[in-house]
Amino acid sequence: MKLSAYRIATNTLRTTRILSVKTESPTVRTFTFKDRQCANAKPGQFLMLWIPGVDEIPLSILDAKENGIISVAIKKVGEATQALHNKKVGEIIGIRGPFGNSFTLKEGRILMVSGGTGTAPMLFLSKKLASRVTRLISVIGAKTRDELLFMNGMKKTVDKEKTQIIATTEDGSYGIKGLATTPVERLLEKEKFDMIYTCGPEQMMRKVFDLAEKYGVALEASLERLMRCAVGLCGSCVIGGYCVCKEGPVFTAEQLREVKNEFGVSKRDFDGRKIPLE
Amino acid sequence: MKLSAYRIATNTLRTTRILSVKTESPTVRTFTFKDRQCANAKPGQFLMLWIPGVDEIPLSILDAKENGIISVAIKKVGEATQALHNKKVGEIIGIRGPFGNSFTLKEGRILMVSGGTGTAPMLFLSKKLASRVTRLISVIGAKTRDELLFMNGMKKTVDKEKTQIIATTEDGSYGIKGLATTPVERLLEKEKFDMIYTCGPEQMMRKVFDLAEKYGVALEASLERLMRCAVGLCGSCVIGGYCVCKEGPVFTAEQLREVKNEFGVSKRDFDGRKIPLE
Amino acid sequence: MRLANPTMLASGILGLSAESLGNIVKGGAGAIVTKSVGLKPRKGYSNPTIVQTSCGLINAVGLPNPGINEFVKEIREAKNFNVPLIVSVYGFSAEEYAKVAKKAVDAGADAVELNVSCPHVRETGSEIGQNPEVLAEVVRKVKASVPKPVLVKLSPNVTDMVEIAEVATEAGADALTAINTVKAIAIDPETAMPILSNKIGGLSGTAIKPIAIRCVYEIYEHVKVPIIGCGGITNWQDAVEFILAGATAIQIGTAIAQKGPSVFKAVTRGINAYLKRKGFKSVNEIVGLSHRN
Amino acid sequence: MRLANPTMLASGILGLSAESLGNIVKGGAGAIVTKSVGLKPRKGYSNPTIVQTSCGLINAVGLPNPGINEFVKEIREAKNFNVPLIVSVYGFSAEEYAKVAKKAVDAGADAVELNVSCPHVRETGSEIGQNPEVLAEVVRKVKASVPKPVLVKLSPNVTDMVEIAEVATEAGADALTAINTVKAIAIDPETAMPILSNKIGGLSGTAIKPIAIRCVYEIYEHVKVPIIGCGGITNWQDAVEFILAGATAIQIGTAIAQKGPSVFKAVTRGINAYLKRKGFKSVNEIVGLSHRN
Ligand SMILES: Cc1cc2nc3c(=O)[nH]c(=O)nc-3n(C[C@H](O)[C@H](O)[C@H](O)COP(=O)(O)OP(=O)(O)OC[C@H]3O[C@@H](n4cnc5c(N)ncnc54)[C@H](O)[C@@H]3O)c2cc1C
Ligand SMILES: Cc1cc2nc3c(=O)[nH]c(=O)nc-3n(C[C@H](O)[C@H](O)[C@H](O)COP(=O)(O)OP(=O)(O)OC[C@H]3O[C@@H](n4cnc5c(N)ncnc54)[C@H](O)[C@@H]3O)c2cc1C
Ligand SMILES: Cc1cc2nc3c(=O)[nH]c(=O)nc-3n(C[C@H](O)[C@H](O)[C@H](O)COP(=O)(O)O)c2cc1C
Ligand SMILES: Cc1cc2nc3c(=O)[nH]c(=O)nc-3n(C[C@H](O)[C@H](O)[C@H](O)COP(=O)(O)O)c2cc1C
Ligand code: FES
Ligand code: FES
Repeated sequence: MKLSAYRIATNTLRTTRILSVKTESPTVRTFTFKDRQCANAKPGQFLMLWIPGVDEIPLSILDAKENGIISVAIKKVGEATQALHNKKVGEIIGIRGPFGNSFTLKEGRILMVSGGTGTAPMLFLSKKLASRVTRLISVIGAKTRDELLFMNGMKKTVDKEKTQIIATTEDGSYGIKGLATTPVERLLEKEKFDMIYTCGPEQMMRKVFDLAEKYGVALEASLERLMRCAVGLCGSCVIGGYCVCKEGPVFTAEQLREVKNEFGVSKRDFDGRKIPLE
Repeated sequence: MKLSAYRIATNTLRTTRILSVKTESPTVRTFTFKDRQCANAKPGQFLMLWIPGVDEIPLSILDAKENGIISVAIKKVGEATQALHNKKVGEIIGIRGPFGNSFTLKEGRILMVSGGTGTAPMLFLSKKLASRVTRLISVIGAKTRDELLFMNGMKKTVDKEKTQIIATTEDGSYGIKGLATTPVERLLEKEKFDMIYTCGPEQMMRKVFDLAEKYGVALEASLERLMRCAVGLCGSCVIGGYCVCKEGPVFTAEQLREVKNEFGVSKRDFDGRKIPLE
Repeated sequence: MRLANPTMLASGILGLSAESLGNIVKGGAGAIVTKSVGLKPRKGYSNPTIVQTSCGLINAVGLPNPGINEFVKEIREAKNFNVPLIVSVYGFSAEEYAKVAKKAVDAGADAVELNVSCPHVRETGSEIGQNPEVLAEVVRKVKASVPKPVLVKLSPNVTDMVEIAEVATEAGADALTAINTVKAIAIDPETAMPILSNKIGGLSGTAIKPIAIRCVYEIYEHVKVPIIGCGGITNWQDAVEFILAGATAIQIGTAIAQKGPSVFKAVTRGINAYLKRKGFKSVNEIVGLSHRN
Repeated sequence: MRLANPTMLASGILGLSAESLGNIVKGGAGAIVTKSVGLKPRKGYSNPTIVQTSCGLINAVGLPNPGINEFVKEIREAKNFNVPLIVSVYGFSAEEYAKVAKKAVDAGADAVELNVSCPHVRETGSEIGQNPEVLAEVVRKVKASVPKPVLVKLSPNVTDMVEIAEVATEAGADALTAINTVKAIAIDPETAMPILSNKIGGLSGTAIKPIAIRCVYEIYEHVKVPIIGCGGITNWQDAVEFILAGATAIQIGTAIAQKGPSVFKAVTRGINAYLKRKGFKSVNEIVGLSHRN
């Protein structure tokens, strides 16, 4: 256990202004802002974003440039995210982080499976992987065509020879009809992968995990749990014996095996009770 | 005003053990101990020495080696210094510091005038000056022969060609009979000096200062005042507008001119009242 | 109740799930204290619930917990670790404290710690611990309903620690924990807003250590029951300082964010090395030693 | 009493000599507060009187001062600096407070600040400020004997800040200073000894800032008189935080050890830049702004 893993210097709240807002889909917007402390954030890490007077919520880092320009993709699902969507360039938000571990950067043949805003860290990851991979297949799922996120970003990132992007929509309005998991088994049957990265709805990730286990492929999944402190104190984010904020949010297949009875099954509610994943 | 002047990192109290005790005279003993934070202390700087359960007192640093071996010379004058004299090798003391400014390191022709334990910083200073001076006269005063301090140390420090040590005793038992100031006017008449350094009883320093003014020689004197905080907060050590703990203990002739009506005349007592120097 | 070592987990830190408590035991804690549990489930406050200051944390989590009826599952699981399990209890009345304490003990708790010192939830916590009459009633009711040791966790936000400590012990407290967090606030200059959703919270961590040790020091001379020191402990020196002030054992909370659960092992090792170096055989020999003159 | 800027020297910092106070004025302070002065000379405690902690200082200097009869010399000299001069006053009875205050005002003090909050001297300081009846009597007696503003400096070592603040203002306080130091101790592990000769002292500096701001925040909604914020202020952000919590002016003490007297200029500049950037014309517009919702 390295001491550095427990540094909490980045836990100080600082305020910053929204530099740009971009509508990515009917429910998702990306926001950029400047924050030096996140400049070296890694794919998979998250930050706590304070919407003054409203809430503070965990968000995966979509991109972190060396000059400290940081972006996040936010899906409107409730009060906090709605309030954020209403924010304009120049308005003040607060930032803590970056928090948590990150995806390992594998070489070789890579499969990514993501759904919803789970594609955000995947895009970030694919940028860091670009030079190292020999093959990268990215399966991106959404309910409908206009909710498919970062297709263009992903295309631009890695060179066309090596990369293949597979879209799935539940209504079939684009790409393969079905869930993001639909093409995965076929891919695993056909090809050998060195690593599967996955981020998105937990039931989706659970399916991908089960398939990875079946086909014996290494996997890393980024989990979501209720976050309060984000520094491993309050215990709201636990899954099994792990704090998702600190020992996660990225978990390996080995770790997921340990928490099999919770992963994709249940989470802890605001009052700490275990409740089924909706 | 440089920020570094206001660093208080060395203000943390640490405890250490007495490594050696040496009797220098019937009333003075030198103590050594290890303290990393004082390793780079400069001549003129002082530390606060805690005698657990008794008191904490300011002491000039007599020597500071790079390996952190520090020494101080302590004259038995009251409860705290008596308690220290009773301490043996291995006993625990506390240290804060180093505090205050230091003597500037001049080149050329130097005159030192010291009395009592005021010779301690002079010895330390002469070590640092050794390689830079062309001439060094050190006048060391005491009541009697056996109270003359660091004569040998001083002799060893700078090479014989350049150095002259003049001892004075009030009873005439060694060297010149009289006060340390006795030979000073004669010296100033005869020779030109680039700097006078002085440390010792304040009335002595005041006389040296008056002579230096008369002969137009630069001077630095190390003052003593009641010390409590040693970091420029409590105000017990003030002379004029200066905190001796922070802007001193070493003062230049220019500064001493500003506080002429206090220097060698009065000090502040434990209750902050101005009282005449005894 | 015997501890393998004098370090304990502080309440509210990773204390809502048995598995997390298990990690703390693996980290070397001599005893574990759960998050404070009440009669009914509570969601706690909305975020921000925690904010860092220069040398501490302010939290106003708002006592989220699933309620004792749900929590007994975790108690049953956590009692299998081979260290004493202390369930922290709060209530909105003396009866509630007693009910929750009883259920906790029935489920296997080795002791209960009464949270009469949480500074950010109304009508419980420090509102009880600051009021001698109410405090005495709470302690008496709990004592009457559980056959296990009752620890009372004191608030530093009082005029007279000694008075409160005496009230608690006279009412039957078997031990005192000192201290809970110090009432504090943080305001963001850019938005001119208190940062915590509850505005006021409790300060923990290094900043409060000298205050916490003073509380232990003050009450040590006036009570006979063991005192458990808590507040800003990060290393063995801090722990020894508490013990010399009068603590028999110590609790660690905030430092876990920086040092992880192994902080308990590190602190225990440091205390043991200190005892050995100084020629003492056990922690008991140095409890309150700073009062010797 | 008008201040050139909202920064003031805190009592007890370099405040025993007019010349030192002059340096603080040169450093940019908008007002100066002297060391607390009593009726008779006091030598204070023997050393150690100060000890540094990780993020603050604990002091128990013991109110050394030459007594008001001697101190009037310094008052007469210090009143020549062109900023308000506030003399801090303590006493061992209401009569003493009143006598000292009168002599201070007669010598030229623009206001007095009643130290009813020093945590380390018996029968004065916080022993007065923690007791509503005694406090009210002290404030009333002083008010009756001086025609100048009377500030009351509050102790954080109380169960209910609001109660004490209300008692002080009802008794006639023209302004409240919050806060004095927080009762604390430091013990040295190697010698097992409390370090300060008085054992218990008062914690100041960064560590107490969130506590001090909370005190200001709590009392702001309950009193109409101006509040002067004090405790751990090092930079303009800290100062603004106090002002947003409800302070009309602020005092700086411990930070002078690191930053020197020019800390007052730096903080004032920072506050002004902040006001300008935010489109405010004066500090008054942002006093208590964090209470807006
Ligand atoms: C590590 C991590 C990374 C995330 N990354 C992203 C991202 O990149 N983009 C994105 O749009 N969303 C992301 N989320 C989810 C996002 O935090 C929630 O959508 C958001 O908190 C919802 O808040 P709300 O007030 O709008 O909705 P609410 O109506 O309050 O809540 C909707 C649901 O969001 C979840 N939620 C609410 N508050 C929190 C909280 N404090 N911590 C965790 N979950 C919470 C709960 O499951 C809740 O049921 C991430 C979550 C985690 C844990
Ligand atoms: C910068 C500085 C450097 C010094 N260097 C040396 C040194 O190298 N060797 C040495 O022997 N002495 C030195 N002294 C003097 C030494 O601090 C006193 O002799 C000592 O404090 C006396 O303490 P006591 O209890 O033995 O005597 P007491 O009987 O308590 O006091 C004797 C006199 O010592 C002075 N004194 C006492 N306490 C303090 C205090 N906290 N701060 C300042 N003065 C005090 C007072 O003038 C007092 O009247 C130095 C003093 C200062 C300010
Ligand atoms: C996030 C957090 C939650 C806490 N929850 C509780 C709680 O539920 N019950 C309780 O008695 N104390 C609670 N505390 C207080 C701690 O148990 C402890 O008394 C305090 O933090 C001081 O110790 P520390 O500085 O080691 O953290 C909590 C503290 C923190 C930081
Ligand atoms: C060395 C020292 C001496 C003090 N003396 C006094 C005093 O005489 N009267 C008083 O009211 N406050 C006194 N205080 C308290 C300060 O005025 C102030 O309230 C406290 O230190 C908090 O502010 P700070 O953190 O900016 O120092 C003293 C503080 C220190 C550090
Ligand atoms: S969010 Fe608090 S422990 Fe993870
Ligand atoms: S000793 Fe306190 S100001 Fe110098």
